[in-house]
Amino acid sequence: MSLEVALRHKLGAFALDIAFSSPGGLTALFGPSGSGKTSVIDMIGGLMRPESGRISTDGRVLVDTATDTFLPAHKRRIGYVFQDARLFPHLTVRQNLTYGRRFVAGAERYGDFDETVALLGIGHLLDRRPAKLSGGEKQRIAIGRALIASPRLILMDEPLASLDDARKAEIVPFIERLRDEARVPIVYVSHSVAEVARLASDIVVLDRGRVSAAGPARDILAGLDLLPGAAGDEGGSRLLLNFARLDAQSGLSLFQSPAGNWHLPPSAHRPGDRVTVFVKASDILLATKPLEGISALNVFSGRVTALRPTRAHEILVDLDCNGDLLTARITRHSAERLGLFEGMAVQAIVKTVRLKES
Amino acid sequence: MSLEVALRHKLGAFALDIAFSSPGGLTALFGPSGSGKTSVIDMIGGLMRPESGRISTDGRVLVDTATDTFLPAHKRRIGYVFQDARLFPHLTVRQNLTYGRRFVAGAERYGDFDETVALLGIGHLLDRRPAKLSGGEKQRIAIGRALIASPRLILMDEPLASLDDARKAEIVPFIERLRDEARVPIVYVSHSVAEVARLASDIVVLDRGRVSAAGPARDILAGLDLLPGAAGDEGGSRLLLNFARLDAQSGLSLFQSPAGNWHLPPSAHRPGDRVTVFVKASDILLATKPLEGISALNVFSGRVTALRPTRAHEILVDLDCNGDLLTARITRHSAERLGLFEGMAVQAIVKTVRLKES
Amino acid sequence: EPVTVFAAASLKNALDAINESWSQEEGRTATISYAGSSALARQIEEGAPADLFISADLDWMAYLSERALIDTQSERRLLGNRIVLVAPADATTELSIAPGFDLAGALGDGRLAMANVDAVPAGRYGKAALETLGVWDSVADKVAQAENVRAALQLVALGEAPLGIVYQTDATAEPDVRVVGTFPEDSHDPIVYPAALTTGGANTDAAAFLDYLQGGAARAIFEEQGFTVLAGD
Amino acid sequence: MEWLQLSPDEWTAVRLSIWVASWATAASLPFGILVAYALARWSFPGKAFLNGLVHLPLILPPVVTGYLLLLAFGRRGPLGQFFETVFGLVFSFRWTGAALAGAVMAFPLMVRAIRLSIEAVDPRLEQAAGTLGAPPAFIFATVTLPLALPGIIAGTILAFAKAMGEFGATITFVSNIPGQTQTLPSAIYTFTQVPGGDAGAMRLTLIAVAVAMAALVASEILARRVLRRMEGA
Amino acid sequence: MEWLQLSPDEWTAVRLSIWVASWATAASLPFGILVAYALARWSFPGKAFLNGLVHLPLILPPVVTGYLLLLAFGRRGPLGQFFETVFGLVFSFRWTGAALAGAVMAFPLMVRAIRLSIEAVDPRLEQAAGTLGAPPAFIFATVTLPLALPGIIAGTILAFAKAMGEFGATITFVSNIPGQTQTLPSAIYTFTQVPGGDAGAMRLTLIAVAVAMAALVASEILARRVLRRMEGA
Ligand SMILES: Nc1ncnc2c1ncn2[C@@H]1O[C@H](COP(=O)(O)OP(=O)(O)OP(=O)(O)O)[C@@H](O)[C@H]1O
Ligand SMILES: Nc1ncnc2c1ncn2[C@@H]1O[C@H](COP(=O)(O)OP(=O)(O)OP(=O)(O)O)[C@@H](O)[C@H]1O
Ligand SMILES: [Mg+2]
Ligand SMILES: [Mg+2]
Repeated sequence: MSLEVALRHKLGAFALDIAFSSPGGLTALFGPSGSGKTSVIDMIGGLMRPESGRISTDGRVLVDTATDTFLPAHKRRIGYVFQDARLFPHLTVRQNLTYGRRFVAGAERYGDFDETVALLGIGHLLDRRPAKLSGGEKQRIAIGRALIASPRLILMDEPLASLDDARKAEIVPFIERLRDEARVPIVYVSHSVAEVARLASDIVVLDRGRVSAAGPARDILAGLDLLPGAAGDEGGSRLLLNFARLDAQSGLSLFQSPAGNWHLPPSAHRPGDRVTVFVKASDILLATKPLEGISALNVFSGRVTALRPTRAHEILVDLDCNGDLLTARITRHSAERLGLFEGMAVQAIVKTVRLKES
Repeated sequence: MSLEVALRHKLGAFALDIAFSSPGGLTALFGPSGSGKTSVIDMIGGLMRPESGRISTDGRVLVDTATDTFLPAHKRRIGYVFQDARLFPHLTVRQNLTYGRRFVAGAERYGDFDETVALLGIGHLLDRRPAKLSGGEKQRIAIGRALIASPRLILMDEPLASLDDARKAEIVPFIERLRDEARVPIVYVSHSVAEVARLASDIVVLDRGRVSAAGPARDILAGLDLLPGAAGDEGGSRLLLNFARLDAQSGLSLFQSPAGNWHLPPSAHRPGDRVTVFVKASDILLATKPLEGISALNVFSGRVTALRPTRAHEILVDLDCNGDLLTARITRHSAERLGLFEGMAVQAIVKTVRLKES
Repeated sequence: EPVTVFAAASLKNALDAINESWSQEEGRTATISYAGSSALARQIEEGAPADLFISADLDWMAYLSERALIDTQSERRLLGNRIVLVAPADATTELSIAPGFDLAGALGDGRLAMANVDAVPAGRYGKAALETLGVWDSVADKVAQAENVRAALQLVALGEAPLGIVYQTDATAEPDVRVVGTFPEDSHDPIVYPAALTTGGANTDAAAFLDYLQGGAARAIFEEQGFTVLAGD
Repeated sequence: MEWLQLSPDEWTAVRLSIWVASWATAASLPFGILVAYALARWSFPGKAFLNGLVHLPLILPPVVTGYLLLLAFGRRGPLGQFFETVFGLVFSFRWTGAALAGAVMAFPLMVRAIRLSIEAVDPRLEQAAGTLGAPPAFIFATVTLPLALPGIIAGTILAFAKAMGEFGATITFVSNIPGQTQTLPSAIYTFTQVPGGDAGAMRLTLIAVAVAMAALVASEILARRVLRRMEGA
Repeated sequence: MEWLQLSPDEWTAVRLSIWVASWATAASLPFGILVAYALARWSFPGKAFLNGLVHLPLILPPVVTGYLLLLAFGRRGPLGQFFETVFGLVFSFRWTGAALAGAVMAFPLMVRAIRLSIEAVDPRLEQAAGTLGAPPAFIFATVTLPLALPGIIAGTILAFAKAMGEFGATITFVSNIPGQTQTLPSAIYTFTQVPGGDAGAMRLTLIAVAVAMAALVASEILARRVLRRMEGA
């Protein structure tokens, strides 16, 4: 389930020179507008031919300019969700959705029609044609069309950009399931760090046609400064939690990790289930002594392992809470006021309502 | 600078029945995918003719089906940023940008070409044609094209959806300036509560073709439950602050409001400047007694004015901090643990890094 | 001012040569517009700037004379022609044209190429001759009617049709066909090319050209092309 | 309205014309689509030549086209012999030949219209179909073709109308045999060549116009329906 | 190559043909665009009728079209008199008439091609131009027209090629007067009507083909350049 990409290509004045490999899971391509994200997945998808380079999945070579290999798009079994939906205007929504299905042997099908339709909330549109659908409706159908074709590699180009938060919140878990259960590698282009943080197992950061950072999501998200511009605001840490129980009294889900006990919004799990949470660095409040009478339910004792200055007025504080590694972002002013130093014992405090499972 | 809209229209099985008025400024149309947002601004822009209804700005009637009035699009002086960019493929970027300029008398021009181009970061694209631009590049040009035409009413349909956070952060202040300085009313469609919260002076919430809530942004954002679905996560309060000084030592901007002193990321202001900040309900931590040794710099004393249960496990806590009204969202469990009641004195705590001017 | 002549297209070779010698001898020229007689007649009717009309048959001349568009004084029967039965040059068909001759048998399942038998003069003459000889009914179903007599000739020359009826003038000039026989002159109306000045024509040289056409130089050229010269001094 | 009544021969010509034009259109449509697609989407050596060849019948005088057809597809022509021995298909003096002539003459119009509408199909939709696993032929049949349908309909009907009106090449190639190759235009032509034939020509012209108009209107309605379907609901 | 040498008259015919076809195309282009736009984007009573009228020359035998033109635009025809008195424009038996005939015959081809490409222009781009303040005529000139340019080029060249090749209507309407109305196809026709004219016909045909092909190739290159410009850089 791996993907290896190495590409060089010139597009007018724009030069693309990219190499990364992904061990499977969901690889996010992240970078500012015009950095080459769409071009890269066009080449993975077989819509563009790189001037030189090689792309392979699980040893299957899709392109290799050295041996003049070029597998045409329709033999790649990719599901491509385009930045513009590109629905077939002459077909009904239903026909659009099932278009790719016939090319997949029954045994290899995994994108169930009814389930996908229900999830995307497009059941009432099945007999319409795309022209007069709203922007978000089109995009949902484009997602469905790619998934129902049960591809072996999924390419998604900002699939959620035109969806409202509620709809996003419904679809994101679906993409997670796809990543985890169907074991289909996904290459996911997004501007949204929140999405990337939640979904990505690996992140490739592009900048003006080059890879400026690449690696497991955990590392990239923690190395916040690597993310360009305002995206840094969204960085944080990802932790693995064990489900303990649904607390009858508070109505909250209780989890455990080396750091201690976690309170999260309610969710259906069985004891022992493991989930990940993403804790935004800017959501962590630090305190130098135990606090009382505060509304926040998640308080962990830890030790400062590093102080990393970031923008002019801010600083990143790496914490080790009994083995769980967290990063907090606070003002330098606060850090000075609190007299933080490496090795100092502190409390990390997070509000329950700011936490979400992923 | 007002806009009055009252419309009824049927689109297949979808029925639109909308009425709202806006006193000018930026009116956000907010609602889930397929709720009719694009249809409404199409009618304001003159691209669709409502079956019945009336639209007027400042008393100038754009449509009135009762008197069979219909001002064609090109006489409305609107700037429409479409959900799909709709650039002219045969014209260069420069020609696209200046297309509407010739129809505006010199005296009425306000959208400066060079400034707009610089702001949108599209200077290097001016001589290219749209076909091979990236998605975000196209959208930036579409924004520029509408603004350079110096319209008297701006319609924007998810203008920032395909832009990365860094670019968004650059463009948002520009839209704010437009709203505040050029005094051009803007109707702004967006899914993003963060954007709406920052930009909107008024909000109209649409749901399945009807207005489910409408009014000044302050009221709508505070009445979080009115916002559909997950959008509620993004609700909060807006406050007016007076700039005091840039603190040399901490590097932070200091502001004042009735509630007390605020620390915000550094910014260029003159003493006495007034800015608004949007404080997300989920960013406020409550404490029943004064705290010490915490990293958060903004701590305000206030009184609970109302406790409003929202989703199963959460509660909204309205606070009056010496006249400033804030709303916090915490778990019910915390509220019970802290024994909150109406009239109780509490501390509201917000991290500086979670605050942004708007 | 050159004289404008409207002439049947089949006269092109002869008239071009005569025009050249006329201009060499007299220093005057004619501009000649060649087309089908029907088109030319209709154009004269609609006010075409023709000074002289030379038709391939009498009917279209009569059509104009009824409408007083030609100077009947000047009308004369200029040329005559014969119709012949032709076969491809490499064919061995032997047939003598006589009343009741076995044309149908000679055709076998082939076609008899003729110009349009209702509309085109060569076709009409051919049909009349076959009727006179009493064989029309037996071959009527086997006739392939071409747009004009040249096209009929072409069908025979290419071997598409084993036999065809065309003008002698065409047949003698075409190496790919062989004349099988000539139709008796009394088996059809006389084949006549009439000429006349138009009433609308103002060019005084037109009469001179008409005269020249009947002169010795013209006669030699016409006869070289296979025409019978009917009018002359 | 009595003068509108048709003789049996004329009825035959009307029926034959429709038959011939229908075959000409139907049989050339697949080739038309293929050639249009090749011209629109491929680049290959000789493309300019192919394009020129397709347009040739438009440029050449129809009589020349007919003559070339005669040379190639006649009884002794190389292609004519090929089709006769291989497929048992004879063109000369048959309605099949008339259909061939109509098809050749109409081909440039058909190809142009189809090519324009194939060029207007967004290639990114074809790409999208490719990523869904569809092989090129399937993409062509399910994406390109349906999206080009309005142009294909336009091209087909244009070709039909042209084939209905075709005359010069047809009569040169297969002559004018009532009941077999005498199409409506040939019959009209015959009338125009004789004095007094105007009424007959007018009558048949009206019929030709009526038939072609009916086809045109039908195509408009069809194309609009196709378009409306694509625009949504 | 000696047989390829042209006589002065033939040179005149070549020049005249190009001149006439250029005028026919240029003068009908604005009307072609207007009619195509009306058919593509408006709905009005009589639209089907207009559409039929435009296609009429395609359906009618050219001889009939030519005859109708003669009746309407001849010296005595109502339209002919109108144009003469109002604009001082005379068609009958002038090159202007040949241009008119060519334009009429080529009009359906021109309109079809332009219409198809106007229909392919995304109306949402026109809407976008409207929101920027552009009045309809400006939108048409700056958005619709440039986007339809490939089709307009195709239609124009198609019309030019057709006008170059037009013969039946031209010779019927304005006759075949050397130096005035004798176009290349008329000259070719004349050659086919006399024995021994084949070489001459062939020679002129090659020239006609060469000119039209040059135009076609030029249009292809032009259209491709326009398309490439739109695709980007
Ligand atoms: N011509 C039509 N016929 C039938 N239904 C239509 C038509 N036009 C629009 N609709 C429907 O009307 C609804 C509103 O569409 P609209 O584009 O206004 O939504 P929107 O709020 O802009 O959505 P999005 O956020 O996804 O862009 C959609 O459900 C759409 O499918
Ligand atoms: N054919 C071309 N000629 C010249 N430049 C090109 C061409 N195609 C793409 N580009 C440029 O290459 C760059 C990368 O484009 P790409 O679409 O891959 O960006 P992206 O990262 O997907 O951006 P976005 O987030 O805005 O969609 C852009 O600056 C674009 O303008
Ligand atoms: Mg992109
Ligand atoms: Mg919309």
